[in-house]
Amino acid sequence: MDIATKLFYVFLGLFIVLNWGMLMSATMRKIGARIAGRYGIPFYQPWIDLVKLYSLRDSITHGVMFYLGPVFRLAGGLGMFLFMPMIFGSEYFSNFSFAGDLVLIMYFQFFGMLGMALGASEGAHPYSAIGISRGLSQFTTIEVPMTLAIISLAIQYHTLSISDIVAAQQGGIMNWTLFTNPFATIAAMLSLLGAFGHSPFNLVKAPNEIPIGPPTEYHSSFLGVLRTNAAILHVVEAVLFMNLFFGGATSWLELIIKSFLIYFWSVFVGVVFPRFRIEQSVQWFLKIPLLFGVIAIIIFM
Amino acid sequence: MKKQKNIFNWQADRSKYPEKKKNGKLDIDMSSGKFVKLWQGPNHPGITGNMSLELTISGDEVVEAKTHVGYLHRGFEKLMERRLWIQCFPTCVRMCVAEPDYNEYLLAKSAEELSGIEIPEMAEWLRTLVLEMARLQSLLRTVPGQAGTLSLGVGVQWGVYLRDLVLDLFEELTGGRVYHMYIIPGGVRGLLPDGFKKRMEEVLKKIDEFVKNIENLMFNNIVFKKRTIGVGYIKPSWIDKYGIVGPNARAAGFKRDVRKDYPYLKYNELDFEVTSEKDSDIFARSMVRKKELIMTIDLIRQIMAKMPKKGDIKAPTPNVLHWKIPKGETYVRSESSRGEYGFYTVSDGSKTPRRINLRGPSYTHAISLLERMLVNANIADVHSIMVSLQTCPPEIER
Amino acid sequence: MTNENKNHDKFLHEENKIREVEAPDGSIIKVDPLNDYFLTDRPVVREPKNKVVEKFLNWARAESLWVLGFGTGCGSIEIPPLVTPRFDAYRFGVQMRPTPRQSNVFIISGYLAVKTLKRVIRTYEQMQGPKYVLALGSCTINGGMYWDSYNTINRLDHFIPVDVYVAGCMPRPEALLAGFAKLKERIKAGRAEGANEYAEKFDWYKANQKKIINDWNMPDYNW
Amino acid sequence: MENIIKDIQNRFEVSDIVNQRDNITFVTCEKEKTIALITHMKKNLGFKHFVLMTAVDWIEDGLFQLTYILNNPKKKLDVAIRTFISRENATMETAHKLWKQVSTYQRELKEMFGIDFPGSPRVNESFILEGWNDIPPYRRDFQTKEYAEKTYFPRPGRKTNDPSEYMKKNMS
Amino acid sequence: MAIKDILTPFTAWKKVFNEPVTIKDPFNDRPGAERYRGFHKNELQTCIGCGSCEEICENEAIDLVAVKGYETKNGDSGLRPMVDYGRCCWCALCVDVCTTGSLTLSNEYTWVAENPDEFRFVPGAENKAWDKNELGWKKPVPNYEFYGQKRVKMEELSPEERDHSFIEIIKGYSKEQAQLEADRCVECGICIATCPANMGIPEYIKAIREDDMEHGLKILYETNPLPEICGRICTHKCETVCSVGHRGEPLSIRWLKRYIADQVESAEYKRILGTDGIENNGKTVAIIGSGPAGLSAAHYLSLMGYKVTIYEQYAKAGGMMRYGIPEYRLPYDQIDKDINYILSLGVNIKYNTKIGKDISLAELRDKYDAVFAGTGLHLGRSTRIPGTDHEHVYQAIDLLNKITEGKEIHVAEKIVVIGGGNVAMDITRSLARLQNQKYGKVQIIATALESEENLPADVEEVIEAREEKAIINPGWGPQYIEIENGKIKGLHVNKCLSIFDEEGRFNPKFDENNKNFFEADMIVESIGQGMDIAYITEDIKSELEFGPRGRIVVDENFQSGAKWLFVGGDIIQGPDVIHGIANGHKAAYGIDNFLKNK
Repeated sequence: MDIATKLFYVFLGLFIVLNWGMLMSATMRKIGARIAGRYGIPFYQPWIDLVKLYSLRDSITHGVMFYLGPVFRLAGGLGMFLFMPMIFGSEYFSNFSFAGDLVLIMYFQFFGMLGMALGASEGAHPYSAIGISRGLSQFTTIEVPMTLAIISLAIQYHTLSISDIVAAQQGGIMNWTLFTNPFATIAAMLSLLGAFGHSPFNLVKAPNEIPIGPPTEYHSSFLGVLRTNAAILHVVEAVLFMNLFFGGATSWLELIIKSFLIYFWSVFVGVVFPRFRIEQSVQWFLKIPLLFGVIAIIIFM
Repeated sequence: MKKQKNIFNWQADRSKYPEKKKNGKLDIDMSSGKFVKLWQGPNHPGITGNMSLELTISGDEVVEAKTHVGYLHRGFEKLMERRLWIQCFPTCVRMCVAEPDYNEYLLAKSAEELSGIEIPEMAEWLRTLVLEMARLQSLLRTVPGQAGTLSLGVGVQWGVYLRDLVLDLFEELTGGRVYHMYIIPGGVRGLLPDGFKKRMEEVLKKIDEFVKNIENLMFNNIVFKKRTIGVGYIKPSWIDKYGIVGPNARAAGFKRDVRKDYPYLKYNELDFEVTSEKDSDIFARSMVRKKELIMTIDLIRQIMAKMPKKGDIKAPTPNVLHWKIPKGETYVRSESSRGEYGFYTVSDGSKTPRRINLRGPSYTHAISLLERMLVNANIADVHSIMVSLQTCPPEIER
Repeated sequence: MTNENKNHDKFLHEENKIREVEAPDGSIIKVDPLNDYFLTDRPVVREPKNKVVEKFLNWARAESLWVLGFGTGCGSIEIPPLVTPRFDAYRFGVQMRPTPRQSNVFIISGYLAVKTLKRVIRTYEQMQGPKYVLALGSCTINGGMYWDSYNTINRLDHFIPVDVYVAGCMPRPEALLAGFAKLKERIKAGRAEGANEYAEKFDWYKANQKKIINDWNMPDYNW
Repeated sequence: MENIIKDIQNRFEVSDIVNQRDNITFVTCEKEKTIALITHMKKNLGFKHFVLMTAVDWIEDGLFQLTYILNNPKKKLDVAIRTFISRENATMETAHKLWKQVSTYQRELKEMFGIDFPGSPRVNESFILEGWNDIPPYRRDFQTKEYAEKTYFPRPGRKTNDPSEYMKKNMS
Repeated sequence: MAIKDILTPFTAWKKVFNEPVTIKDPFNDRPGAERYRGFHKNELQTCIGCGSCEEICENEAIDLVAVKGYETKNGDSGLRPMVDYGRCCWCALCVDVCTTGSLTLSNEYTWVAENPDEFRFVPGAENKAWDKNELGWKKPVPNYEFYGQKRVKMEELSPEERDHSFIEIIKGYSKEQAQLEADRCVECGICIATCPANMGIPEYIKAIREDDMEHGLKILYETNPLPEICGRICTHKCETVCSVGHRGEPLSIRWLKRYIADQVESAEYKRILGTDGIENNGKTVAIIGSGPAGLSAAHYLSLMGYKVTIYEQYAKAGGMMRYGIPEYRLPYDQIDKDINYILSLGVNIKYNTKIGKDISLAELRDKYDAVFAGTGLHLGRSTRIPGTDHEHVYQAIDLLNKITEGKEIHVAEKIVVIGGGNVAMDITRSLARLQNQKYGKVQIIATALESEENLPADVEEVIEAREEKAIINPGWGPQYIEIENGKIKGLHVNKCLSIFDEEGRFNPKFDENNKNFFEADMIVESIGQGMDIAYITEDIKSELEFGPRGRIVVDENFQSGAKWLFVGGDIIQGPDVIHGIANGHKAAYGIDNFLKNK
């Protein structure tokens, strides 16, 4: 396949992912609204919001890093997307996945947060600083159980290629990592709660405490970029977990259903729990998910 | 305070930070770089109303806190000095947005006491009902609101919905949704509409169910417990020292309730027990409020059962356009959902009050007490502490 | 003006020099942009460009109203019902945002004490245009209950441009929703140019603000 | 209640006793003895709860009345202590050492009435007002309506008619 | 850390399947409740523009403005409230205090506008969507009042106590009663313009509330130098327009006025009113007639420093007040109290001096700088039906005059009085008393053209007359007096259908089939009085202008065509005492102006 076709399909995939991401977040908000007993936003609200954000006339800036923050963040999301095989067995939608893509994706996951840190600090708002320091410390602790789970997977499947891991899970539901390596799955799924940033682990943004953390000073198109990224990131993150633990997807439909359910997991927990304080959440991640992660490794040692 | 002994819950002993100077004052040197000033409010979403906090933080910990108020100052006490007694009545209502009825009642009560007017029995019952409904609607917002500060928004949504239903009842009875302007010096402004009892019972049933749901969602919630138990502790010795009243005092084991201690209106004909808890932390205060919610529902049922069918709603008063109240002064109090709420009224015998001073519970809670409680608190806990005290800025600055 | 000031002035942009402006009551007020403004720069008028595109953008702006959660007065007690199940403003594209930078609708929910007015002005200036102001209740129109108070302003339109007024004391959530509907209509028609108006008549607004606010000191940020 | 009043009457020569209700009594005390009286009531008579403190401006007599309302939570009694101080250079001894919240009240009184309480913490900090440069607003000689009309641009175009004048004009 | 604490919160999820509780169409689904305090409505027809709403509004949100189509008239200022929704707080105090009950609030609550100036409107005058709304806040009923609706009852002698003597019936208010009654006043001022003398009614009522009689007296004397008299016999037009009367009973303004005057000793008057040592300006004015107009003019003129001389045809001053009104309504000592005070200001009075007989008008013209004529209506008018020339057909005015002078008059056993005005009532009740004294029973019938509802006499007069056992039988037109053997047998009457024709002229129509007959030995005519201006000689008459019904035309200062001659009182306006006072007052200023510019 020549590079042009490849790029075309990458962009097509990106387009689908972006739109699905926005639809998914709107749906989740509607589900949350239902529990409260209301209708919630219209399905198309995220798109309008995005257009609105890009079309604001004023946008003050605090310096170069302020510009680059959202760009880095977007780079993190796009990076994850670019190296993530979306549809198993599809030549067109496997993007630029390669043998060691899992490591690169783990890196990109963190990269966005670092970019945010740079941008937020340029914004010079103390809430941004508090938020980002919380974000970084929480993300660091999320990484630990998640990495343990992935190491366990690597040991289990003897590979660091996502495609290979997905391939290994084909042939029936009982082949999914969920059943073959439940402890790693649990460790990863618990740390996923932190990665998605719903309560009880949403103290990074904590809207009624440090409004709203890192993006406090971000607005107009900057915020538009951040929101675009969030839409992509949520899907890609869900796809990563789908690939690693839930047998990947062989079609877009399967991808949509699975990523929805994975994302829903965090909403499911998030709606009914308040948030932890930062040291509580750090302690929690270093306790339960870590324990499962260690067990997962020990089993496959 | 409960000690957490689990090794995973290890916490550094921060009590010696920041260092104190020899004279006992905190050694806060902003230029050292160890401290950051953090302003919260007035347009901060976590602040209860329009006020602001000036926090000096070191790490995640508050070392000094100052409350800034005055963003809502309208000079009520001054304005009422140039209004007729009857004109004070719509004015004073606005002193506390959350429960305006206590203002109406206290003004009416002061005026009646100073001029020696007895109000009809029916009006007394209706006043009691309205005050309890006011407490109900306020608690429906504040009980789940405690979890709301910790981003558990669902309970708030349910609560505010039910509060809306109570406001509908208010609208039927009084003609107003938020500012009811119902208790007028001399009586009240209307009888119960037809079928009111039935609709009230329907709403109360929904609230019963809500209490169960909120119990499951909030009070049996592990994260909520973790965030509130042992946090925001008020020493029992502070109660008198800081003038703490209402649920905040009751959560510390002090069974003080104006309704019981200084019965007014029809409260001595109603059957209720003063609620209390002993742990004196945020969780205990939440529990007290929840119990109070249950008690209020019960009280409203009792009132509805005992309410006479018919009766006068207003005692004859002098022509309100030139009502002169004899010289004198008095202090009347009532129990709002935040605690003792009182009016100190001075009349010089003219058509306008000489002075009306409001003693709001938030005045002490939100300033001296909050400033003390926030020291050594985590930034993340600042708002739950503030909300647990139920500070209401409009009544602080009036 | 002292010599020192004059020398100092030489290095300033025209719009940053100390100047005298006329207040609505005719009194002359000195404006020192470097000390009196919360903004780093004077706001500039940003004209809408392409008519067709602008129409589409205005539609998007109208359907996505992000409201700043700043309760300035009594009316703020009706904001929770507005965004909760009973009235659910979210379905009309009205959403709450916690920071002024991300909001474009400012609900002035009633009376403004002078101390709050200062914060309101600053918050308004922090918002990114196009921005809209929804004024609730009598207090913003002509002083309302507090017409004779020494600490509350009487009319809002002297201090920031207002798009839509909602009558009531306080307006019910339904009236507020009607206010939003009106605001949407106004935005779609391209009439909601408050930000540009503020930039155009900046000196006038500043003169009014300065007449009332005596103490312009503020911490670096305060919200 | 009677015993308490008798007790403080003997010790502090309070006058002007008004039993407003069964459980609340107003008494007047001399300025110099007030703090001692309050201290005595708190320490020895169980009046532990400080309800409020405020001032009333008797401009005709050139006096400020300071009212302290104390409450005995055990016996459920209130005693309000009035004390009169001169409006000129109004100063009063501070009571902030007895209760923590008193300093807040005193800050407000300083700002709103201009009554000074030397030694009270943060008493000179602005409390509610910001950038206020007129006389303290709660004083009776401060005219709020005139101030507001002068300062806050009331919306023009209002005018009203007095019915009797209007009728006289139209009917004669 | 119980596992329960982790799991129970998830029960919230069961709500996800519930139907949302949101109101689907928030703009239409929820009209305000029945009592909702929404936007203002006003029934402009009922509203009288009294301004109580403006008074009670703590936000000064209400202005009274002139509205097209509503003219100023008695009891209606022609103004209507305009509400400023930049001020209103929807407390509905304006509704609760509204004297007519015209102002209400609808249950509409949505009003959004881009232009803040729109929020000012006159409810009822501008078409608003909610004008038709039935629901909304109305004044709570019953027993919810902001001011007393019931009059404080005036204590009076019972019919048995009074019906045979001429002692005063009305006892007067005590202090408590007066203050209670005064408390009901809403100080709207609607009454002021209706009062011919434009008395400062709300202000003296306020003085009663504040128990400041001296201030009250000062107010009274500003416009009315005969408060004792007016406080008893004024026709109180003010009370008929009193705004409190729209939903309750009007204030008894007259009794309150009397209360003030009663409270002050006559010796105190000069001190209170500060009328000691008025400087004389050397000019002289003659006043003809010491009735209300003459006395009023004399009072104000002498305050201005004029030397005033009153010429009175009878032996005592007071004119109609003394000679026309029976003592039980207006005791002579009270007349004397007022008159003596006026005389004490230095007014000279010449009794028993009739102009045209004892001294001519031309003489006065030459002797004085100006002349004021307030000669009143002293000629009785006759119905001119057959039989009126009989000797036992009397004019009420003559009889009253004689009663006052203490002369013996003929009192028959059966009397018919023709007339329904106050004078008719006076003579009816006076004769009833005399019949009582003479025969121990009352047998007197008063009849009038006007029907019961339209009787010109005050309602309370009619009621009291009936209490005194006089029969009032209105609605009959007298046809002829049946005389048999030189003795009156009675009066034949026909039912009266209408009094005035389409053009408003006096042209009564009778029902020939509905006849009645009143037995009587004596008939008294009391259908009005005429003036006697014979003293105005032809040469002076030529200078004057005469209007319809022979009235002298005067300008607003009561100056007649002859510049030196001012005319006022019943011969110009009225007839009643308060017009006389007002005329005298205005004429005094007119004279002052005239003489200053001379």
